Amino acid sequence: MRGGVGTVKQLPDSRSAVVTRPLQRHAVPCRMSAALIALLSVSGCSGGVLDAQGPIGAADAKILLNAVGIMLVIVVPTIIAILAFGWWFRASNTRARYRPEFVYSGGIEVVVWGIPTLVIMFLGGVIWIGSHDLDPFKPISSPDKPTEVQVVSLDWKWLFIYPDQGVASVNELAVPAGIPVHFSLTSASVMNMFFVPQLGSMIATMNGMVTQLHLAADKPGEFYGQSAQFSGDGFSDMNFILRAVPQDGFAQWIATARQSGSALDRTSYLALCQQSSNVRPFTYRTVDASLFNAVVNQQLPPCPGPNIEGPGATVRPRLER
Amino acid sequence: MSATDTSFDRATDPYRVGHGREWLSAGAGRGYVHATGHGEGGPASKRVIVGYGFWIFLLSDIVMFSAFFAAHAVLQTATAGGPSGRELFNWWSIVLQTFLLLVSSFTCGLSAVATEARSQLWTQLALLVTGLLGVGFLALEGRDFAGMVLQGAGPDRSAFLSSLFAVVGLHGLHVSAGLLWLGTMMAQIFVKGFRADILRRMVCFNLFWHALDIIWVALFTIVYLIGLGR
Amino acid sequence: MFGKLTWQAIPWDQPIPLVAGSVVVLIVLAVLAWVVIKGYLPYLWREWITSVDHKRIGVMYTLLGAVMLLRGFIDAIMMRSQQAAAFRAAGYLPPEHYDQIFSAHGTIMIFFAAMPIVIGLMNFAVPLQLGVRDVAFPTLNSTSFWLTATGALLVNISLVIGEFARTGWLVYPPLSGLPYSPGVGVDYYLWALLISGVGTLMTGINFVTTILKIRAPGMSYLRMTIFCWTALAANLLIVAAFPILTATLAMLALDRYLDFHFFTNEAGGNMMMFINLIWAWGHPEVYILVLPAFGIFSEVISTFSGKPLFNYRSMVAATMFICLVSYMVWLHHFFTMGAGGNVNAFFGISTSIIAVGTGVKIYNWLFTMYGGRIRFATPMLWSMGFLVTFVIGGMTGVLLAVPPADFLLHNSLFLVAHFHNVIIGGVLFAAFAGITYWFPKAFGFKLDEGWGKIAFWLSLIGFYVVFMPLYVAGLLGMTRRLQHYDVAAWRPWVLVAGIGIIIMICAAACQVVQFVVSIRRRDELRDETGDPWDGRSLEWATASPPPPFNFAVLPDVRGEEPYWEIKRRAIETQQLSAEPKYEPIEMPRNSPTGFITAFFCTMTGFALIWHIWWMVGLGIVAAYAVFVWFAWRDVTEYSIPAEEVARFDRARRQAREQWLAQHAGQPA
Amino acid sequence: MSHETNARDPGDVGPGFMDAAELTAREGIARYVIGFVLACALTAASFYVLNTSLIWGPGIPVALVVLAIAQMGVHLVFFLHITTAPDNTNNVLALAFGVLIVALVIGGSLWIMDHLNENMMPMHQMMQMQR
Ligand code: HEA
Ligand code: HEA
Ligand code: CUA
Ligand SMILES: [Cu+2]
Repeated sequence: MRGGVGTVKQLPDSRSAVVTRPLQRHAVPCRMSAALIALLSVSGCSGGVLDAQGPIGAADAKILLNAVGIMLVIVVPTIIAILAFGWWFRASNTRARYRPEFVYSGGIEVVVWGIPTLVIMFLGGVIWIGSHDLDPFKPISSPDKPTEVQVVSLDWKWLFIYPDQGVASVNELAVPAGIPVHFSLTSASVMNMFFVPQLGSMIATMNGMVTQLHLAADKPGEFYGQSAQFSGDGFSDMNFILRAVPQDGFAQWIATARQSGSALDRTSYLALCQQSSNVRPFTYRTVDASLFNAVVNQQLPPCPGPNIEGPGATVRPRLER
Repeated sequence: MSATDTSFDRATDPYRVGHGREWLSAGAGRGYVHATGHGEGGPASKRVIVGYGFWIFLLSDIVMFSAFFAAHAVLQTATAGGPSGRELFNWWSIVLQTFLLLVSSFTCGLSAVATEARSQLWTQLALLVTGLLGVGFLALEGRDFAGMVLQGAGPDRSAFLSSLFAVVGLHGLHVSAGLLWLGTMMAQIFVKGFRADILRRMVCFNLFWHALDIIWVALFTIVYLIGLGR
Repeated sequence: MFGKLTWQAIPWDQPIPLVAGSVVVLIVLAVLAWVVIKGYLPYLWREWITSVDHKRIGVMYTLLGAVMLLRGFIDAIMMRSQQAAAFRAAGYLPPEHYDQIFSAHGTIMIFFAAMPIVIGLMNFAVPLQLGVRDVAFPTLNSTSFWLTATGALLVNISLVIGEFARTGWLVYPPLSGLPYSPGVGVDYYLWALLISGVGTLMTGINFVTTILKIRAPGMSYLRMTIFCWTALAANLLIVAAFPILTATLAMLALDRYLDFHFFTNEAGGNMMMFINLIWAWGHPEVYILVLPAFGIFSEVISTFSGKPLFNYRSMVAATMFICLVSYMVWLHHFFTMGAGGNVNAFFGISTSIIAVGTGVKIYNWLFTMYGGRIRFATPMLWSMGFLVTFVIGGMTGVLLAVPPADFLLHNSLFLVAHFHNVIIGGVLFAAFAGITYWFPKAFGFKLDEGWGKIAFWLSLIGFYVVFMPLYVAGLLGMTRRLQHYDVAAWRPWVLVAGIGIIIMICAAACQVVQFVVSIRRRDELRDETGDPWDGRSLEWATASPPPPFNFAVLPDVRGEEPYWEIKRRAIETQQLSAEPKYEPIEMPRNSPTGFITAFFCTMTGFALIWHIWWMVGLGIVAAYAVFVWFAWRDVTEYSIPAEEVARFDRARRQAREQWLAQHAGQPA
Repeated sequence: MSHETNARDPGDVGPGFMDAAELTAREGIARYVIGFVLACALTAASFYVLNTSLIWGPGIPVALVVLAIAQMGVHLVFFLHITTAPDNTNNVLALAFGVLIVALVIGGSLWIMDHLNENMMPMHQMMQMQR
């Protein structure tokens, strides 16, 4: 499966191979599914989940496209048949034979139970293998030692801690390209979902618990990341930039971070904890090594909610960036 | 639509299914001669309808309990540093509560026998005993709860205790509702006698009370006994 | 005295809800005043509010659903226009308001629009199709309705007094817990759903009992219409699922009110348990909605194709198959929470298996049309639109059931597009099909076909224009519930969806016009025969609108399509069956129990939301008093004399004689 | 439609109808007594099992669950008059449906929550990270 790394480049081709073939075979106009396919291809190259930039995302996307492909093989003819039967057997068509006694056919019964079953058997296999192979908790096998990142979702911003480097950042995440990243994730308040669409699989963050996620970026680039689980009024601004940088660039980024910003200890964490949105990215020079575990084990209490009773806890959105 | 041409259905029935019952000649709604309890013989009698409807209600109630049981099972170990079941449960109190409820289920059954025999005196007596046993049960349960809260082991102490108070409390709430109902039934039997609609309600009440005991069996096993063993 | 309720609770500073709310309040007051002035109040009270007639209750349910549909639609318009405006901008709805809108939209649409319409249609049609006089528990039925109305009322009160939940339609903790949602919004949600949930549960019990125990003589299981089968399946699901909803919400309420710790961050609470339980209800819920929809389409497609339903037995099997399997798939809503390979795989596979049962249904409808003589009346158009649309939505559903794909698409607009695809294409289209199909039965005149067809085409096109772009936006990574965004790639798609909503507004307007026009032209559209569509099942065997007792004599069922056979035989023999011997009929009396119970429940619910404890106590005591008072009644039924029955039935038979004369010598 | 009668329908009984078996009062009482005795015995057994050392420790909860199921069965048969007779099919089917749902909800939830909790255990995680 991890051979997925190598196949990233071919993705656009393999997609069209899978998806467009049924379309060509049935040149009959079929508005809806043609539209769907067109939409699929448009989104392949513009920063979405089909424009995968890492092995996990590529494998996810490939499974997605395979599944759509196999289903279209049976769904497109079905749609065509619906429209065709409806048209041909309209009451005004005198050439159509009226067969009110045609109400049972064992053969058709077998076929209509059988074909969907076969499709689902194939899909079921893919689901079984895919769920295990692409389980977010499963490490990416790679000769390189993965970069460790601890993620804390706060109201409403992301805190990223680099335990091995001893720095931290908010709403900005730099990782070396080509090397797997191991995320350990938790939440300081409500549930969130860590998601970088172009790198693949998302995973929940929850207070008092640790989830894990393994991702990698194939090559340098900037990727949009966000929370995919609604978390309150400031949710819309709970996004960040994931910067995949060359290895030396990463070292440099760390070095810069070490020189600027303040220190992240328990006091400054409690300040960060307060609800705020529209937080511009910044870094912390040093970080309390036990901070993440303290959050997870709830030695640091969950971050507070709004302090005003009743309606009116207002959050102003970020307007421009 | 004469009843004699039974060959008719086979000829007109395009699917050739749903046959094989010869009660067809039954008349409009009342002729369940060979009805099988599935209702094909026309509408069932009101008695059956009411009993069955209440049965479905009880099943839904049990499903509701199952959600609380599931929550309790998941949160059983989430004591958050607070006391666990072993430290809190009073073995004798549970034995006594179980016994009270079981006897009340029995006397409730006796009331059904008495009702069947149309004996006002014995019915009322059996119901009264049932009610008193129920009150005793609630009193014991209330005492246990109060004791725990005073010890600082109330439902706000830990998730485990929340789930404990919730399941047990929910059962207690059911018993309380049952007692209100029981009182109402006693009054109704007294005033109105063994009328058909009152009898139907008695069947439902019996079902309810026995179901409470069934739930209690699950409760003392899962919550108390297994909790004590933990 | 009034708990947390103060003048501040009314959002004086937020013009939009205030104005919208005031307009609604004014409209309601105006309607009330009109009713009172015209002297309709006693009529309404006697004939509708206290009615225990399943047909009346069905109509009231549907009406409630339609009104709430309009409310939900307005929310939808606001959301789509906000998103169209809010690219690198604030839009016109601040987050704290926008968040209430989507939460209210989801809640209202599912609980107070779709459910009431579906239940309303079941109420109206099931007893008629079973060939009986009423449901098992008529007074309970009325209570169910009024409790549902209570829930709807509470949600709508939140518009002007206080606020609604800002958490999404399934109030996930800890966000919905007291620390993060200190306002009354979540409390409105909780009590509205707890109260209406009890009503729905009672409906479920009522209908399971009705379908299993009260059927016309000879109506064996395998002779019931598919609509009755799907109603049975849906109500079994209600009985099995709604208690879980009640339990889960009760736990959350305990957390919020009594400092319990089921789902809190502190003291060992486990919020994952909420998500688990709520979906154990939530997934069956979507099939509760869609199964009766399937039933409606089965009736419509068979009627308008002029054929019995193809592979009826297979259809029954598929229905029960979906009913069972839908209880084993709920984890697919939280694949991304991290349960691991085995669990995800199991639930992924069990989910996709549902596609088999659904596929069978699709093909059976397809082959019902095959060899048919299809009349494209409005209900049939909705059904065709459904077939095409639902297949696409189902496919994207199966896609989401593949965990690795869901890891990319969960909570994206792709998901939003999926479920609107199946809900609008499935449930909403069914609602419109069912309403147009049974309207003449309920009111004695058809709906205007012209406006109906325009409404259909606009809805269909509008749907595709709104939601196909959202699929793309989802694939581009756009997540749901965004009040504003700043990713340029999403923008064109959001704008197209914004255009689509304009088409939908036109569609909705046409729906309304359809009703107005039809009511004004009702004399032209009148149907005397009781069988305007050349129907096949028993509801068409009685007059339109049916008398309170539905059938003068319970029909004697001899096959799967009882009415079709009666008709055929009548045409063959050129005469109606012999006049039966009429007997007096006992019917349940009307009762205000439901309305009064609901009144006190509204009071209690409102008091609980605002912590007005004395009112809570008062409400509960009063409710108990009503209960005892109801139990004490001695006379619960009234008798309709045989002459009355005969008079009615002879009139109907006369209309049928005329019809027969027109069809003289014509093959069936 | 069906009158306020107390007549028996041949072939159809609701749950809890004790007249279905056509018992005399004496037989009826006997039946409740048998049920009561059985239930008492099973309850006693449960409480005994909890404190006995005869049974292998981890097996005790299993024994308790089995005893509870047995006792519920006793209640159903002797107190609720549920039988397998054909006239009872609908009642039993409904019961079976309910039991299935309860099993799915409790079993499913436990299975899911177990895996989730296992995957997210902080301690486990900490140990991994200290390596
Ligand atoms: C039954 C369910 C249902 C229905 C019918 C709809 C219908 C619609 N929904 Fe909704 N929707 C939900 C259930 C539903 N929705 C849910 C559960 C959510 C999630 C909420 C959350 O995030 O928590 C959601 C969320 C949701 C979002 C938020 C997406 C996001 O998170 O970013 C949006 C945004 O546009 C949206 C749009 C629409 C639109 C445009 C329609 C339109 O199609 C509406 C069309 C309706 C009509 C055209 C009816 C008009 C006709 C009449 C009123 C006539 C009256 C009728 C008679 C007289 C008979 N929906
Ligand atoms: C009426 C409502 C309805 C219906 C019928 C469905 C039907 C289906 N749904 Fe949907 N679903 C919702 C309402 C509905 N859903 C809602 C409201 C949500 C989101 C709630 C929220 O988060 O707010 C949701 C979310 C949802 C998710 C969660 C996604 C996520 O949160 O990440 C999933 C995942 O598996 C899913 C799957 C399915 C499947 C497999 C079906 C299947 O039943 C579809 C079966 C139909 C077909 C497949 C088409 C016809 C079949 C054929 C033509 C045969 C051949 C086809 C094949 C062999 C593929 N749905
Ligand atoms: Cu939610 Cu771990
Ligand atoms: Cu689902």
